[in-house]
Amino acid sequence: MAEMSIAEALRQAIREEMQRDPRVFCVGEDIGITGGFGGAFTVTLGLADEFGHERILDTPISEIGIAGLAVGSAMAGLRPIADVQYGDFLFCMMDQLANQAAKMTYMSGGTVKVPMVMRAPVGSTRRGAQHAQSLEAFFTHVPGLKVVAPSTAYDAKGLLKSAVRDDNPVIVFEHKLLYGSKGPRSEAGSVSPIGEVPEEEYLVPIGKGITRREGSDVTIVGKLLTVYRALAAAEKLAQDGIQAEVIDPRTLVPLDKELILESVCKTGRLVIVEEDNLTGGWAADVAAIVAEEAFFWLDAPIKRVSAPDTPAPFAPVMEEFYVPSEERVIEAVKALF
Amino acid sequence: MAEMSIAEALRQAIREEMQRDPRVFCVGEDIGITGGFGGAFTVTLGLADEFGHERILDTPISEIGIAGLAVGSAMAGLRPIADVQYGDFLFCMMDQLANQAAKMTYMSGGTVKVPMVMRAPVGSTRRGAQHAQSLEAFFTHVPGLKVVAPSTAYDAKGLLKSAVRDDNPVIVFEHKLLYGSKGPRSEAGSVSPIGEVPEEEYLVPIGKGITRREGSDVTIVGKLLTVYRALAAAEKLAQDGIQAEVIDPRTLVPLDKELILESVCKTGRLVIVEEDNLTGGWAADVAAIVAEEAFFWLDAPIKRVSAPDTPAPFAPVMEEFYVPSEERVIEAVKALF
Amino acid sequence: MSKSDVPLLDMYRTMLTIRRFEERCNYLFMQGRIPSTLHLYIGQEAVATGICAHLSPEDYALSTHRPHGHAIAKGVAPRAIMAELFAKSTGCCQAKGGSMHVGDIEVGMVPAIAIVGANIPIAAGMALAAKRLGTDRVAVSFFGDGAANEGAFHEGMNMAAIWDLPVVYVCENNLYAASTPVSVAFKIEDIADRAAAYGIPGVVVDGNDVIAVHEVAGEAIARARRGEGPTFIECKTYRLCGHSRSDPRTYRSQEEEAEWETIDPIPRLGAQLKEAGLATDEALTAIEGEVESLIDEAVAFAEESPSPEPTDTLTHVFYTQTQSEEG
Amino acid sequence: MSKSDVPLLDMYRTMLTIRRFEERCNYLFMQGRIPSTLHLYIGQEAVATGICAHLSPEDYALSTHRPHGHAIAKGVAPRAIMAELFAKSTGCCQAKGGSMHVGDIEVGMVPAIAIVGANIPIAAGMALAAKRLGTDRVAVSFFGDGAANEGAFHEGMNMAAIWDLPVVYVCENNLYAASTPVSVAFKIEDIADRAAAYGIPGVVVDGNDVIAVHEVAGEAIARARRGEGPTFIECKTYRLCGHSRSDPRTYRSQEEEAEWETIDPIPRLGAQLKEAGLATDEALTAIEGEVESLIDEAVAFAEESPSPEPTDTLTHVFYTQTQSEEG
Ligand SMILES: Cc1ncc(C[n+]2csc(CCOP(=O)(O)OP(=O)(O)O)c2C)c(N)n1
Ligand SMILES: Cc1ncc(C[n+]2csc(CCOP(=O)(O)OP(=O)(O)O)c2C)c(N)n1
Ligand SMILES: [Mg+2]
Ligand SMILES: [Mg+2]
Repeated sequence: MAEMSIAEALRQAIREEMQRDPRVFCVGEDIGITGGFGGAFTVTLGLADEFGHERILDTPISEIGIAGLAVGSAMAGLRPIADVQYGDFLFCMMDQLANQAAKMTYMSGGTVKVPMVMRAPVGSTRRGAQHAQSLEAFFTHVPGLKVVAPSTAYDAKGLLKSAVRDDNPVIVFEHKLLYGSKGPRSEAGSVSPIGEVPEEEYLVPIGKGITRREGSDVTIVGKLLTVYRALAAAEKLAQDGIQAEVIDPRTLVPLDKELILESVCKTGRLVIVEEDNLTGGWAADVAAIVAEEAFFWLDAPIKRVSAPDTPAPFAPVMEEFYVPSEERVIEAVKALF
Repeated sequence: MAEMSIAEALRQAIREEMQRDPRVFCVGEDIGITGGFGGAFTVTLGLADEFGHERILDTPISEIGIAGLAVGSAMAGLRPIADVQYGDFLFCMMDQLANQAAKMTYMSGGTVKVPMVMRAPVGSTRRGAQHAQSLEAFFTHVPGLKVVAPSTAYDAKGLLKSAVRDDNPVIVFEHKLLYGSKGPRSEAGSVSPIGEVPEEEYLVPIGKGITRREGSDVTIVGKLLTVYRALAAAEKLAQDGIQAEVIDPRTLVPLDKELILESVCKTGRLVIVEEDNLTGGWAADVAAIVAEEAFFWLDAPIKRVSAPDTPAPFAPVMEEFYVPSEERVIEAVKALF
Repeated sequence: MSKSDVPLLDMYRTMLTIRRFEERCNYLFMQGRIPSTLHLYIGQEAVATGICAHLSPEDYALSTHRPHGHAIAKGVAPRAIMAELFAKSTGCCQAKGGSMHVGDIEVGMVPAIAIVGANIPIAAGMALAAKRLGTDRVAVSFFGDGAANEGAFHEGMNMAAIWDLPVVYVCENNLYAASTPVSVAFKIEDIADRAAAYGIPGVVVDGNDVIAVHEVAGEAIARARRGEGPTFIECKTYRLCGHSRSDPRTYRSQEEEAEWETIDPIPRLGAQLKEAGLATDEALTAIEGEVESLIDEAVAFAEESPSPEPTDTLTHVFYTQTQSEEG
Repeated sequence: MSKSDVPLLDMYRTMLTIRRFEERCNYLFMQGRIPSTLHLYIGQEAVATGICAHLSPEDYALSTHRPHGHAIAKGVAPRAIMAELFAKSTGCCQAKGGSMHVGDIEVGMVPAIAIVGANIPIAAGMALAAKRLGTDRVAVSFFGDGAANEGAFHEGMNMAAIWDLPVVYVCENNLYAASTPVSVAFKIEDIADRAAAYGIPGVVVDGNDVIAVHEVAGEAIARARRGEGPTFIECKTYRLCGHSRSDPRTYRSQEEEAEWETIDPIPRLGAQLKEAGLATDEALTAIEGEVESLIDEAVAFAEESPSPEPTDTLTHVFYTQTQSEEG
């Protein structure tokens, strides 16, 4: 086992897949320039030295172009790993993702495939409203896209490798405070989990969630950063005699809803924690599924702990209010008893 | 009272607002060309004769440009009513709507306003996956945007007028099968409600829902086309002794959630019907709100009747399967008893 | 390529096939036997035909909301297109796509993309793959004058240019985007002048002259195959029909239409063929007859084919290996 | 405008204010007293200064992720910018915006837009309003070389062109978009050549020469005010600092940096002023002193100002009449 950050794990995944399959390549802004950044959060740092600039392809600032290039090259036999510097810029390429990548296989009657990966960093990090959003719900709502959201180094590596091998477009959401990158790109308030990653090759299958902590009294579902908020809350709650089960779905589409439903059937209570805005967030969908499929097992209302319905504010004191805190999770859970 | 279609009601609203306020203008593709279509669904037909081509401004095919023009002109003192020919093209202008229009007031600390309207036709009408989507959930999830979805001529006129007068960006979703436009633009399968509209001026306030049918046994929430599916289902259900209350929120943001909650507290059962895809749809949010705030009044699981998680298929037989039918609503309701 | 290598009779047949196919579609549509809407290519056949004459099934063509002509010229079976329009399971997209998405990747015709301009960066991507995989494939992106004002046009063209990708951009300037004349949407005369913004060659050609189109296309495609990068070809042409469905075309004058009728590309090539002694009236009539039978057969096939099941809606959201051979 | 009308000393003061303001920001940032990230404008001051010297508070300026220089040149109070960077309630955006969104609509500085290229169609919209409302206001859109490859650039420029809108597009070509050199992103030499694609004039100017910038800006703005439409101005310049935060700048050579240091616009204007006898060393030193006090005062103001309350997060999502006077 090697210890590494999520940024390192993602880099390893890319390296291994590029070594394995010559069709795999990376495309994005500032990802491979010599002497440059290796992408906005260092994930591709050094890879151009190893694979050359043709396979770590630096682009103009052209998000429609990047996504379109990914769609086209995927249809014609390559396996692109594209990225945006901040998830917020996905809106600039939304047509290519939602109307083209997601629908091509369907519109062609299943004859055309689009095996592409789009990586996008999300989360609020004191840069103001246009560099802060959690975009997951916009993409879980587009049939034809798969969506993953790893919160550990192990999952980041295993899921990205699976994404590259998948024959469908996969959006990979990465949280800026979880990269754990050192040096110039480390973020204030970073959680930076360092995790164990096996030496030998492995994949994490798309579509399988994981129980991060077992408990019998309440189910807390989190993703990305909020997995850590949920785990911290669970520890505190345990001191008050409440045993929380913490579930990290890891993949959002297709969702491992059985894992969530089974847990709720056991605990009878559900709190969903996400950094995204409340209205229309991914948490709403989890709540709706449970309210339909596990209704008779519920002992209490379903609670969502989300960001309020505001753009992300700049000031750190407001950002702390905006991003769901451990305290808000604890409060929500306690309100159910 | 005059009888008219939704297309006519929208046209009247635009005409009256343009007469009232010289700052109001329309901008979009093919909206005012002499001898042309009056927009994709005739809503602006004839208005250029009345107001001139400067105020019914035909644009190149440039959705980013249209939205950007709307944002900028709104910030600088005009009141644009912009449109897209099909809601699906909103993805092409998503950055301007979600990152610029929605966030400008917030980012400026409340000092800048963006009083713009964006009209978008939605709904599946046998044109295939790129001209069929229901986009509401993508925009109800963006804080800073208001979202309305009128289903009658009365509401269409009154809400559009309120939208034009609102100091914030308002997205107006219109359903293609409800326009009721005659002649070349009428649609196969059109519901085309003709409604009464008062002679005198009136507004429908943004944020107020309406109960379309009273009932005591189950609450059915619909919007746009599915209001009609819900009403038809309710009539049939009444024959079986089930009295359904049908609620049309009319505005999606800000949502009149009290109306829904009160109804559910009365009936104890909730079915939400929408044409959009199941996962991450607007219905999920309604379900989540009720599962949190009216949990103890619920006697049965919350059901969503939505399109499946697929792009819209072309063939009419598949489209009929895709768009929620009266039968599916009836089935969902009956499953709750 | 010397003049004698120009496949004039084949091109005549292709243009006629497109024309008769669409006339039949229009008739069937008016009769209510085809659902939805149609964007016909009538009048522009020389463009698809002159360009695709250079392409093999290995090459890619990308199209728009108006794709029937490109699909036929690129080699998609007319019966498969017709069955798609009839919403039958045997359609080239199994009735999932419809008129605006016809295609068949087996012959290099990408299911058409109905978002104006969106195929332009995708074509760059396909060309990138062609290059990286060491093939000599090219990608041809067809789009309208209207598409040249989309952001996707700008970003895609620039990428194709900076990496010298083997792609040919074919702008079919038919003077209108729906009802909007080019003079409303552009301050420049020739859209081909935009090529200079990306540092690539831009060419204007008479899009109603299939021989001229064929010639400039030959150069552009050869250039692409040689690895010298993209070319922008603007074909000046005209649709001799409405934009879609029952468009009354009241935004343009009958004089203008009549003028363009006189240079309808199909009779024009017919006359040239006869003048050059390359075909007799009888030969052309014989082609006409063959084309008619082909269309009859396509319609019969479409009519006899089964409709999909309602639950077929649920398939093909994701690609599964078994749907098609793959390594 | 005759040479003597050129406000050279004012421009010197403005450039110096921007420079000293940002040097101080950088220092405070390194000390951890300013959160987040900063994109500094050091080296490019002549552009914002030369252009904004022509603008009144009624005119609009639109900026990017790198907005401090534009904001100062357009007349936003340095203390309000500094307070924003310190995340204080007295900040020009009440600490809602941060470094990338500074602005003050009261002086025509639109809160900056950090999505590259996005301000370009918005500027067209503001210019449209200026025209329709019968004012002689102009809108100036500042953006980088990188932005010229965004779809928003293309669509916005074309709209401004076809409607002859009173807008000036100022492309600050500082040779890099983050780490990416223009040679990677463009096949053409001068970005100004893209103006031809829209049928508008394109001008290249030495962006480190405030007098030259001022001159071409004067013409472009006068043209816009006369109703003759937009001009595209490409200013060749260089940022004498990293892209953001602690960028080690290892993607460019020290020789290149050193060369550009020699034409730093501020000492360059200083020397010209002295040469022309328009200022003495003492006068320039006096300006330096005044500027320092201004910055000191701004920092003091920012430090003393209160932080927002956590729940202030919830305000300003929607505009309410009472927040500002309106008719
Ligand atoms: C992004 C986008 N905007 C608008 C439309 C609606 N639309 C379909 S065809 C068309 C006109 C296209 O004009 P042009 O590109 O010149 O092609 P033509 O129809 O003339 O072949 C428009 C506006 C669309 N399909 N996609
Ligand atoms: C749409 C979009 N894509 C990417 C970014 C990330 N980004 C911020 S600044 C920058 C480089 C901008 O280069 P340029 O336009 O030349 O401006 P400069 O930084 O040189 O002033 C990039 C890529 C962004 N903010 N917006
Ligand atoms: Mg056209
Ligand atoms: Mg730059």
